[in-house]
Parts: sequence; C-alpha cells; structure tokens
Amino acid sequence: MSDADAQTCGDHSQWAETSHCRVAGVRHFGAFAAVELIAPRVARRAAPGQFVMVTVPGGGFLLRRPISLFAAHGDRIGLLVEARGGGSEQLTQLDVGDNVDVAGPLGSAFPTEGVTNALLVGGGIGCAPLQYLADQLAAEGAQVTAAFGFRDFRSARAAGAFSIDRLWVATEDGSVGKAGTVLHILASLDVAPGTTIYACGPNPMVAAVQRWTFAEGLRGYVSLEAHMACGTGSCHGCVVDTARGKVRVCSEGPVFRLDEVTP
Amino acid sequence: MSDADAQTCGDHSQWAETSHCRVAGVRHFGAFAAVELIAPRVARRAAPGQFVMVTVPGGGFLLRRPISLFAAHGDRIGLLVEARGGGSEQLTQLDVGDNVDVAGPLGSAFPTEGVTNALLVGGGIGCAPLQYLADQLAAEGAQVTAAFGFRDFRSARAAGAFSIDRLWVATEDGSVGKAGTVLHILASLDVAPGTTIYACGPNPMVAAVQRWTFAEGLRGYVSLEAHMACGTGSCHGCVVDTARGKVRVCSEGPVFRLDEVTP
Amino acid sequence: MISDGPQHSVSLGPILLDHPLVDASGTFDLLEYSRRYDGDYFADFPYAAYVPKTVTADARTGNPAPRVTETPSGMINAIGLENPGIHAWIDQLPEWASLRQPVIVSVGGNEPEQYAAVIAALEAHLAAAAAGTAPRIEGYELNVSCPNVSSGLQIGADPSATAEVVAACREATDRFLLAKLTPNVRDVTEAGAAALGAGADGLSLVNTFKAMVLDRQTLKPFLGNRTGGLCGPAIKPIALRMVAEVAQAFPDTPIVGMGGVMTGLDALEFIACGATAVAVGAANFTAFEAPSRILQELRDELEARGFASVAEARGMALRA
Amino acid sequence: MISDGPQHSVSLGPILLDHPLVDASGTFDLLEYSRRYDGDYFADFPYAAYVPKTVTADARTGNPAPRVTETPSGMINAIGLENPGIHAWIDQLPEWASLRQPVIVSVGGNEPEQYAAVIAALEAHLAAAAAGTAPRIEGYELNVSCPNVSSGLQIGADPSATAEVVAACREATDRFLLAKLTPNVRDVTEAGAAALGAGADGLSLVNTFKAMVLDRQTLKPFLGNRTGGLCGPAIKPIALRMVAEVAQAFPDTPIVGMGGVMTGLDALEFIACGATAVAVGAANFTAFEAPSRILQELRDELEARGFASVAEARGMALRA
Ligand SMILES: Cc1cc2nc3c(=O)[nH]c(=O)nc-3n(C[C@H](O)[C@H](O)[C@H](O)COP(=O)(O)OP(=O)(O)OC[C@H]3O[C@@H](n4cnc5c(N)ncnc54)[C@H](O)[C@@H]3O)c2cc1C
Ligand SMILES: Cc1cc2nc3c(=O)[nH]c(=O)nc-3n(C[C@H](O)[C@H](O)[C@H](O)COP(=O)(O)OP(=O)(O)OC[C@H]3O[C@@H](n4cnc5c(N)ncnc54)[C@H](O)[C@@H]3O)c2cc1C
Ligand SMILES: Cc1cc2nc3c(=O)[nH]c(=O)nc-3n(C[C@H](O)[C@H](O)[C@H](O)COP(=O)(O)O)c2cc1C
Ligand SMILES: Cc1cc2nc3c(=O)[nH]c(=O)nc-3n(C[C@H](O)[C@H](O)[C@H](O)COP(=O)(O)O)c2cc1C
Ligand code: FES
Ligand code: FES
Repeated sequence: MSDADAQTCGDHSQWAETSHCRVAGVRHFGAFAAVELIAPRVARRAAPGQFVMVTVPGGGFLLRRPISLFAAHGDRIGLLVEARGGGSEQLTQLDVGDNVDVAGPLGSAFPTEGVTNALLVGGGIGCAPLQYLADQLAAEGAQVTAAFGFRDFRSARAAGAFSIDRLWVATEDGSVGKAGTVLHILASLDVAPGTTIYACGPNPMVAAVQRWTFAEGLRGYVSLEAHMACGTGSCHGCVVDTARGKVRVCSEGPVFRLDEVTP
Repeated sequence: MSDADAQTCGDHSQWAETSHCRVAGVRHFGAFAAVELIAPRVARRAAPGQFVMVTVPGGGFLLRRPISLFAAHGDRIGLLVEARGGGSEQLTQLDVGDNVDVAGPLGSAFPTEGVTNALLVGGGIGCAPLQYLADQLAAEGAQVTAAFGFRDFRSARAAGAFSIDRLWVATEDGSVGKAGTVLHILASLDVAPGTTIYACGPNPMVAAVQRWTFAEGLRGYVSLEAHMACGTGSCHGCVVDTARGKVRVCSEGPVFRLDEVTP
Repeated sequence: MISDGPQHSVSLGPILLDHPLVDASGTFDLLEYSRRYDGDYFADFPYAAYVPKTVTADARTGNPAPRVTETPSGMINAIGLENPGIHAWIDQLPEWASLRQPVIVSVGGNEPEQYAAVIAALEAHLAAAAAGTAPRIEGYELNVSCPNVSSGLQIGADPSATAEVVAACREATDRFLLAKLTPNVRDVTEAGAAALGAGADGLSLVNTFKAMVLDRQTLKPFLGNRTGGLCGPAIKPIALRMVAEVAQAFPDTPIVGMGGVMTGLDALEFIACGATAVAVGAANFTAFEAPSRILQELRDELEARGFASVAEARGMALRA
Repeated sequence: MISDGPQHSVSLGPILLDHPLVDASGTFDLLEYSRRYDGDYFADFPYAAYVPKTVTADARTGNPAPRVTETPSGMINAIGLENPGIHAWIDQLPEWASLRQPVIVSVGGNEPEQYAAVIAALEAHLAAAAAGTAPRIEGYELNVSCPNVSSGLQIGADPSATAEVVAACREATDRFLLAKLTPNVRDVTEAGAAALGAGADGLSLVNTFKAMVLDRQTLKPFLGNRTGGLCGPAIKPIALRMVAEVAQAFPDTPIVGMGGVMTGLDALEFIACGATAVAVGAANFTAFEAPSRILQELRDELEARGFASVAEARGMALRA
C-alpha cells in the first residue's frame, strides 16, 4: 500500500485534566454553533485532529461529549458543534460568558510535516476538525484544497463557519454547491501527485474516500468517530477495527492512517 | 373537643390540568424567592391553604414539587420558595420572563367563613400559605394576628416577604424578634376568646401549637406537609395519620382540623 | 372504515384496545382525575384500558410515611398496597360504570387463596350486577410482587409460588388473566413460564426494583418501610431487556411492557421489544396531560417511521 | 500520630487502606491516567487501592462496537472483557511497579479453571519477580459476571458455580480474595453465602445490571453485543439495598460497595449501608479529577457530621 511510509498519528501530547473555560464567542449557523473558549492550557498543547471531552453544563448528562478542535490560536480554542441529540443541542445553546468544562487535547493528530499539497475531504459535522488542520497546513506553507459534502441545505449551513480559500461544497439534494456527494467533487478535481488526503466524516464516506485515494495512488489520514465513555483510554468503549486489530479511537485515534482502517 | 363544630376543610375546587405560566416578578430574600406567576385559571379558582404542583424547569427532576399558594389576586398567583434541595433551589432561580408549568389549585383550603379573630402561627417555610390566608381574612373583615417562628437569622429572611399588619417574629437564636420558638410569642399574646388558630410548620411546632390551642379552649386548622409523587390523589404517597386513619395530604389535606391530626 | 395513518388498535389477547397505552397499576386513579378536570373525564379518558390500583381481599392501610421520594431519573415508592379491600372496592363500581374502555383489575395478596378470593368476589358481583352499574371488566392482572406469607420472598420471585397463584385464579375466572412479573429475579422467563404454564393468558412486566434511599441528614433508610420499589426512566434499559427476553421466549403471548415510559418513543421501544401494550406509570406524576401527550407522540412516531400499524413495529428489536 | 479530623483509614480484611475509596474494575486505567497528567501520577494517585480492569487467562478482543452509550442518569457498556491475557498483562507490571498503594487484581473467566489459571500464573510470577519489578499485589477480586460456559447464565447468578470459582481460586492463592457479585439475582445473599462458604474473604457489589438500549433510528439493539451492563446513579438505590442486605447477612465480612457513586455523600451512603470500602466506576468518566473530588467530599461529610472515623459511620443505616 502506498501508505507504508506515512507518518504515524500517535504520540501527540494528551492532557486529561479539566479546564474551566469561559465562552468568549458564539456564532450560529442553523443547527450548528461555533463556540470559542478561553482555554490557554488546551490551546498551547493542541494539534489539528485532536479533540476535547466537553461536560454538558447543567448536570443532566452523565458522560462528556467528544468534540474536535475546530480551531486553536493563542489562548483560545474553537469548537463547531452540531445539535444532534440532547447533549450536543445544549452545547449549541452556550452563550458568551457561560462556563464550560473541557478536558484535552486528547487523541492523535493529523501529521502535517513535509506536506506540500493537501486535500481535505469532509462530510457533515466531520468537517469540523479540518478548519484547524487547514490553518496549520497553510501556516506550514502547504497548498490546501477542501471538499465538503452535506446532506441538504440545513446541514450545509455548517459551511458558513469555515474559512478555507479553496473550498468546494456538494449537497446530496443539490441545494448548495455541486449536487451529489463529496466523491463527485473529488472526481472533478485535478489532484497533484503526492497530495496528502485528510478525511473525516461518516463511515460510508470514509470508505469511499479510502477507495478513491488508493485508486489515485495517494496516501492519507482519516479521523474516525466512536461512541465514548471516558475519552481517555480507560474504558475500551470506543474501539474500531483496524489492520492492527481493535484499537481505541480516543487513545490510538481519532486520526489513523487511511490504509489501516476498515470503516 | 372544642373543634367539633369547626368547618370541614375539604371540597374546595381542585384543578389538575397544567398551566404554562410566565414569571412576572421575583423578589429574593436570602435563600427564599417570592415568585409571581401569570396564571389566571389557577388564580380564579384558588383559596388560601391550597397548593400547586410545580414542574422544576430544565428536565432534570422527575417529580413536581408541591408549593403552597402564597398569594392569588387577579390573574396572578404568588409562590414563596425556600431553596432546600436541588428542585426548590432551581425554583428560587427563576427569572422574570421564564416559563414554568404549574397544576392547581390542589387540596383543601383554610375555612374562613364567619371568622372574626384569627391567629396565624407559622414556622419556617410553613409561613408561606399564611400570607394569602391573611389577605383573605382581612378582606372578609377579620382581625388577623400572625406569629412566625424561624430557626435563625438566615431563615428569618423569609419574613421580609410578608405584609401582615400585626406580625410577631421569633427566632430560636434570638437574632431577629423574640428569642425562642413561636410558642413564646403565643404565651405573650392576649388572645381573644373564640379566636381561630391557623397553623403551618414543622411537625413538632404543629404538635406544640395543637396542645396550646386545646389548652386555651380554642379551635383551629393546620396545613401539613408530606412527600408527594402525584399531588392529585392517585398514588397514596402522601399519607399522614389522623383521627380518621391514614389520609392523603394532597387530596383530603393539606388543611385539616387541628383536632384530627396527630403530628 | 378508511384510515390514512397507521392502525393504532391492538389486540391484547381477547381485549381490543384502541391503541397500545394503558396506565400502570397504582399510578392513576380515574375518579381522582375526573374530580380535577374541566369536563367529562370519562368521555376524554386517554388510555385504551384502565388498570386500577391493586386490590386485595381485605382492606390494607399500607406502609408508614414517608412513602415516596425522587431518585436520579427515577422515584421510589413503598405504598404497601393501601386499598379498601375488594368489598368496599366493589361498592364504588357504580361511580365509574360509565367508563367506555375495558378494565383490567389488578389483584394482590400474600397467598393463592387471597388472590382467588378477590376474583371470586368480583365475579360473583358481576354475575348479579344490574346493567350499567359496573364498568366493562375484561381481565385481571395478578400483582405477584407481594411478599409470600410462607417464604417472605416476593411471590413472583418464586416460579412455583407464582404458578400456584395463577392456578388458583384461573379456577376463579374465565376472563383474560395477566401475571405481572417482578424484575427482582435472575431470569424473568422462569416466572413467566410458570405463570403461562399455570394458565395465565399473558404477562405484564416490569414491576418495581427493590431499592433503598437514605435520608441525607440521618443516613437512615428514608422510607417508612426502609425499602421500596424503584421505577421511572432510570430502570427503562433493564425493563426493555426483560420485555425482550419474555417476548423472545413466548412469541405469541400478549405482553404489557412497562418501566420508565415518559415519551411516545419510549412506548415504541417497548413495542419494538415485543410488547403488545405499554403501561405508563411514574410519567402520570409529571403532568395531568402526560397520557395524551405520550399517545400523540406514539402516533407521530409510528407515522413518521412509516409503520402501517402498531403490530408492524412489534418485535422490531428482536429480529436480526 | 495526632490527628484532628476523622480517621479515614479502613481495614479491608488484611489490607490497610488510607481511605475507603478504590476504583471500580474496568473504569480506570492507571497508565492511561499517568500519560495524560502534568506531574507524577503515581505519586498523586488518589485511590486507596488500585483495581485494574478484569484480566483473563487468554487475550480477549471483546465485543463489537458500539460498546457504550448514555441512559437516563446512567450508562450502559458491553466491552466484553477486552484484555491482553494474563501473560501480556504480567509483562506490563514493571511499568507501574512504583505505585505505592496496594493492588487488587480483578480476575475473569468462563469456568473455575480459567480463574485459577490467572491467579496461578500471577502468583508464580510474583514468587520469582525481582524486587521493584511489580506493584504491591495484595488481593484478588473474582468477577463472576462472565457467562458460565456450561449454563450460559452469569456464573454469579448461580451460587454453586460461584462457589466452584471461589474454591478453585482459594487453592491458588493465600492472598485476600473478594468475590464480586452480580445484581441480576433474586437474592444477592445467596451467591454471597456461597462465595464465603467456598473461602472468599470478602464481597464486592454490585456489578452492572443486564440491560438493553435501542438505536433511536432503527429500533434495533444499539450495542454491538445487543445487551450490556447498566451502571451509574440510576442504579444507586438498588445497589445500596443490596449492599445493606449483604452487610446485614454477613456482618463481619469486608465489603466493597459500589454502584452510582458520584459524590462523597454517595460514598458515605454505601458506608452507612455497611460497606468497608467504596468503589467509584462511571464517575471516573465525568472528570479526570473525580476521584480526588469525591475523596475530599467524603472527608468533608465525615467531618461535618462529627464522625470520629469511617468505621463509626459504617452500618449506620442498618441499625434501628
Ligand atoms: C473524536 C470525535 C470528535 C467529534 N467531533 C465533533 C465535533 O467537532 N462537532 C460535533 O458536533 N460533534 C462531534 N463529534 C460527535 C459528537 O460527539 C456527538 O454528536 C455527540 O456526542 C452527541 O451527543 P448528544 O447528546 O447530542 O447525542 P445522543 O445521541 O443523545 O448521545 C447519547 C450518547 O451517545 C454518544 N454519541 C451520540 N452520537 C455520537 C457520535 N456521532 N459520535 C460519538 N458519540 C456519540 C454521546 O456522546 C452520548 O454518550 C465527535 C465525536 C468523536 C468521537
Ligand atoms: C402541601 C405542601 C406545600 C408546600 N409549600 C411550600 C412552599 O410554599 N414553599 C416551599 O418552599 N416549600 C413548600 N413545600 C415543601 C416543598 O415541597 C419542598 O421543600 C420541596 O419539594 C423540596 O424539593 P427539593 O428538590 O428542593 O428537595 P429534595 O429533598 O432534593 O427533594 C427530593 C424529593 O423529596 C420531596 N421533598 C423534599 N422535601 C420535602 C418537603 N419538606 N415536603 C414535601 N416534599 C419534600 C421533593 O418534592 C422531591 O420529590 C410544601 C410541601 C407540601 C407538601
Ligand atoms: C406510587 C406507585 C404505586 C404503585 N402501585 C402498584 C400497585 O398497586 N400494583 C402494581 O402492580 N404495581 C404498582 N406500581 C408499579 C407500577 O405499576 C409499574 O409497574 C412501575 O412503576 C414501573 O413503571 P414506571 O417506571 O412507568 O412507573 C406502583 C408504582 C408506583 C410508582
Ligand atoms: C466501561 C465499564 C467497564 C467495566 N469493566 C468491568 C470489568 O472489567 N470488571 C468488573 O468486574 N467490572 C467492570 N465494570 C463494572 C464496574 O466495575 C462497576 O461494578 C459498575 O460500573 C458499577 O459501578 P458504577 O455505577 O460506579 O459505575 C465495568 C463498568 C464500566 C462502566
Ligand atoms: S472512550 Fe474510554 S477508552 Fe476510549
Ligand atoms: S401525592 Fe399522590 S396521593 Fe397524594
């Protein structure tokens, strides 16, 4: 497989102690909210692809929610949250001045070293970690292109939260951007040889991107989702199957080499 | 017993459907909050001594909380809530404009017909229903005196919520008003023959007031507390022992003749 | 009759229900509801059948107070089967004779004869009662969560004691007979098999979980009875598992599922686990309108998911 | 030593604990904690003893995903005892040899020989291990919630199967031996008596309640394993009742109580119900600092209530 020489995704700094953070800004995009938190100790250690465990305020939810870092700069981190169930809905209702507990950064990060051309492929809320990644890659001088797929107009509202120069959007219902899935964008792109693929989204999308990547002779990385309890490697609740057996998304992941996952 | 000819406390209009009420006003007195709600249908039917079942907003609490009517006039009802556990604490944090669900009025009421002299004896948060009762008695032309007992300075903050012309206060630690229990006030009062006693407070206080009332050859009524599930007569959760056996506080009570209870 | 939406009626054995929702015994008193309602509650009665609070042969005063309190996502009760006894109970029948829906009478006792005595007294009364003086009593639910006089254990925790109760009651009536199982067992299908073997027509489950709450101040048991029964959303995942086990073990048996139903989706989950009908308990304490809200939500769920009928959704979770 | 506040240390059989709190097996991984900590987590380890995740004779890959989700005031898990097997597990011992606190090793298996094999392998290793290459292993906790190979039921739901496991393990070690009871039974004292009769020194309880959660979209079982174990505050009232029953039945037996402990008051409630030590499970998932917060709260509760020692509070709820 062409990924044989890809960098490993592990061994990024993880930090599980709780940071009590003030909400410094909230922007709403339909059912999505981009929440900016003052979290200097998290921001300082963070790398794109990592996530935080967020306590849903109010005490009604036992488990914390894993949320990717959407941004990190200075003493701030950004989260992009989609209201899906009760907990994430409450997170989208955070207001400036509210306090929220987060633990992180946790998990592995997207390797970026030496990357000159990057193609970021996101589906739905899976796009969230790709903004921070794009910022990092751009800062390191890489050429960044992004292709985001959404189900419909409602879910495409998320796109408004992103600022990536070369960003292509597709919706399955054709309401925004190209009609179809993100694969339709990929098919239409002129991808430079040696481009590194970074994917995050629902499993069927990841599987399709994986096939496409291999067919193009490229290599890449993927961030996976799993239901989590601890988020910190203790419970073995978040396993996914990989070439090296069952591994924990919170600990060995969420970022894996595209050639080692079986979505 | 001198109570033989007392009026019955039952058969007041009860109404269990839910009213979605807006908070029109909140006044704080230490750990107490006097909350005014716009609840025309509840206010119209209400009588002093009755209570409402209040849904704790936010969804974190399964059971509703029984709270006495502290006031009712026009389209408004008033509640005086003491933060004791999680649910009542949240009720004290209501803000103007918030919405809260209440069901009521429920339970029996204090009989007032033909009463010319009334002595209202309250202990702690048990004073709450006595404001509404005082208003009603005064409107009916009765002479009203009230004696309230509190544990300490903190709990005596509640007194600030009341406006009753002849109101005597005692605290056990002597920090406000007379030092001692409400019984010390009673001992010092010159009580007119035929005065009707209305009591509400902790069981030991009720028992003492009962003894005092009988010793003085008076008659009266008492409002009792009990842990409730339904508040509407369905579950038999709220029973107290009385001369006529176990009865439901939410349904046959909360107001009973002083001579039929065994606190 | 032409209907556009899903078909809501279900057959609980021989009892035709307009929809799958009934009240859980001990959590809903029809007369108390009607007294606190602006209208004719008998006409507007939201449940498809009425299950009154458990009645025993003799009057019971129940447990000392306190009898109820809240727990995380649940509540605990130790009422102790307070009830006026079957004879006073029968005297009240005319008061609710106008209820259109069928009634399933919950019966309790500490030994088989006590259960059978309740049923015999009621059957004798019904056989002689004048038309219009009693509601439409179509079945019995045997609450076997009472402690067994001889063993001290709950009757329902002992399959053979359960069978004895069912057998005695089967002798006393030809009406539909449900056995209400306790969840305080290792394998709920054991008592279920015993009940069905002894002549029960169907199974109700779950009753409450034996539990204890301490007084925060004194660290002593809070309830007057020391222990009580836990119910509410907290127990729903265990109740769903047990209903699924029973439905899998006895596929053609009518099942009334319950335990923590607060929403229409909760009710649908019990149906998906194999329940024929679903009982609503503690949710009745959350709002007067809870039954009609849950019913509307269930209808909306069925419609939104494109089910043609309740029967179509039944057992969804059991199929591979 | 002069101490002003309450005495926090407790004796769990022969094991002296600085305070009553330990972690519940499977919910806390010391090495993972130390990797994510700004400091020396071994020095700051908050629990009085460390109970690692259950280890079995052979490596197990566990259940298919998803394995966890939230429920009302609780969570459900179906990890399936994923673990590297006792041999790979032993190889890791040097990594945490510097832990000062005693270790109680949780052991699993599907038949008595598998449990005994784990203990035998570890005892053999410890007998030969060089000083400083292993932590202070002072006891075992037998997790009898695994399904019995022959009956399919959980071993702990069958008193005689429980006794066989305990007896086999008792042969293999002289160290302190706890049997961890399952709550999925009619009477938790039955398995408790069997375990003690077969040589267990103490009892841990409760393990999780067998439960089921459906996928909201598909109405199929959500967990890869279909069913899982419910824990968290939802079950605390049932767990307290069971701990009280065991403490009452076996007054001098060391008991590790658990189930839904989120605060110091929760821990104190288990002690009041007769627990010697208290294990914290799901609360570990709520915050990295949960163990130290709960410990501080427990200390504050003891102090505020004027207890001279933890022992003084023990069993409060059992006395009339
Ligand atoms: C590594 C990682 C990064 C993520 N990043 C983001 C992000 O940046 N923005 C965002 O909006 N969402 C993100 N998610 C998904 C997010 O965690 C879930 O949408 C959220 O937990 C749902 O919680 P809920 O209470 O709204 O849903 P419910 O379904 O009510 O939650 C019930 C339980 O299931 C869990 N759960 C439900 N859906 C998911 C899911 N898709 N993935 C994992 N657990 C789930 C919840 O955490 C909770 O424990 C991420 C998930 C993972 C694993
Ligand atoms: C008829 C009646 C009238 C009342 N009037 C008032 C009033 O006007 N103002 C006021 O502040 N309080 C009043 N109370 C007491 C009030 O209901 C309790 O303080 C409140 O329910 C406590 O809830 P919590 O969540 O704060 O306490 P928690 O202890 O956390 O509640 C746990 C459970 O116990 C119940 N409970 C706890 N304490 C009491 C109590 N003392 N009486 C009844 N149930 C209790 C709760 O309702 C809940 O179900 C009244 C009680 C009754 C029965
Ligand atoms: C206050 C109360 C009283 C109850 N009384 C009875 C009863 O008399 N007979 C009975 O079979 N079940 C009784 N139950 C159990 C319920 O019928 C039901 O089985 C249980 O509460 C689970 O459902 P839920 O979680 O929806 O409440 C009672 C439950 C409560 C909360
Ligand atoms: C994710 C998870 C994994 C668990 N793994 C084990 C285990 O390996 N061995 C065991 O004996 N108990 C295991 N348990 C059960 C706990 O040790 C404990 O008995 C139970 O969770 C109740 O405590 P709690 O409510 O505080 O979580 C596990 C629990 C959880 C939540
Ligand atoms: S969520 Fe616990 S190990 Fe990953
Ligand atoms: S609280 Fe249910 S009958 Fe009074």
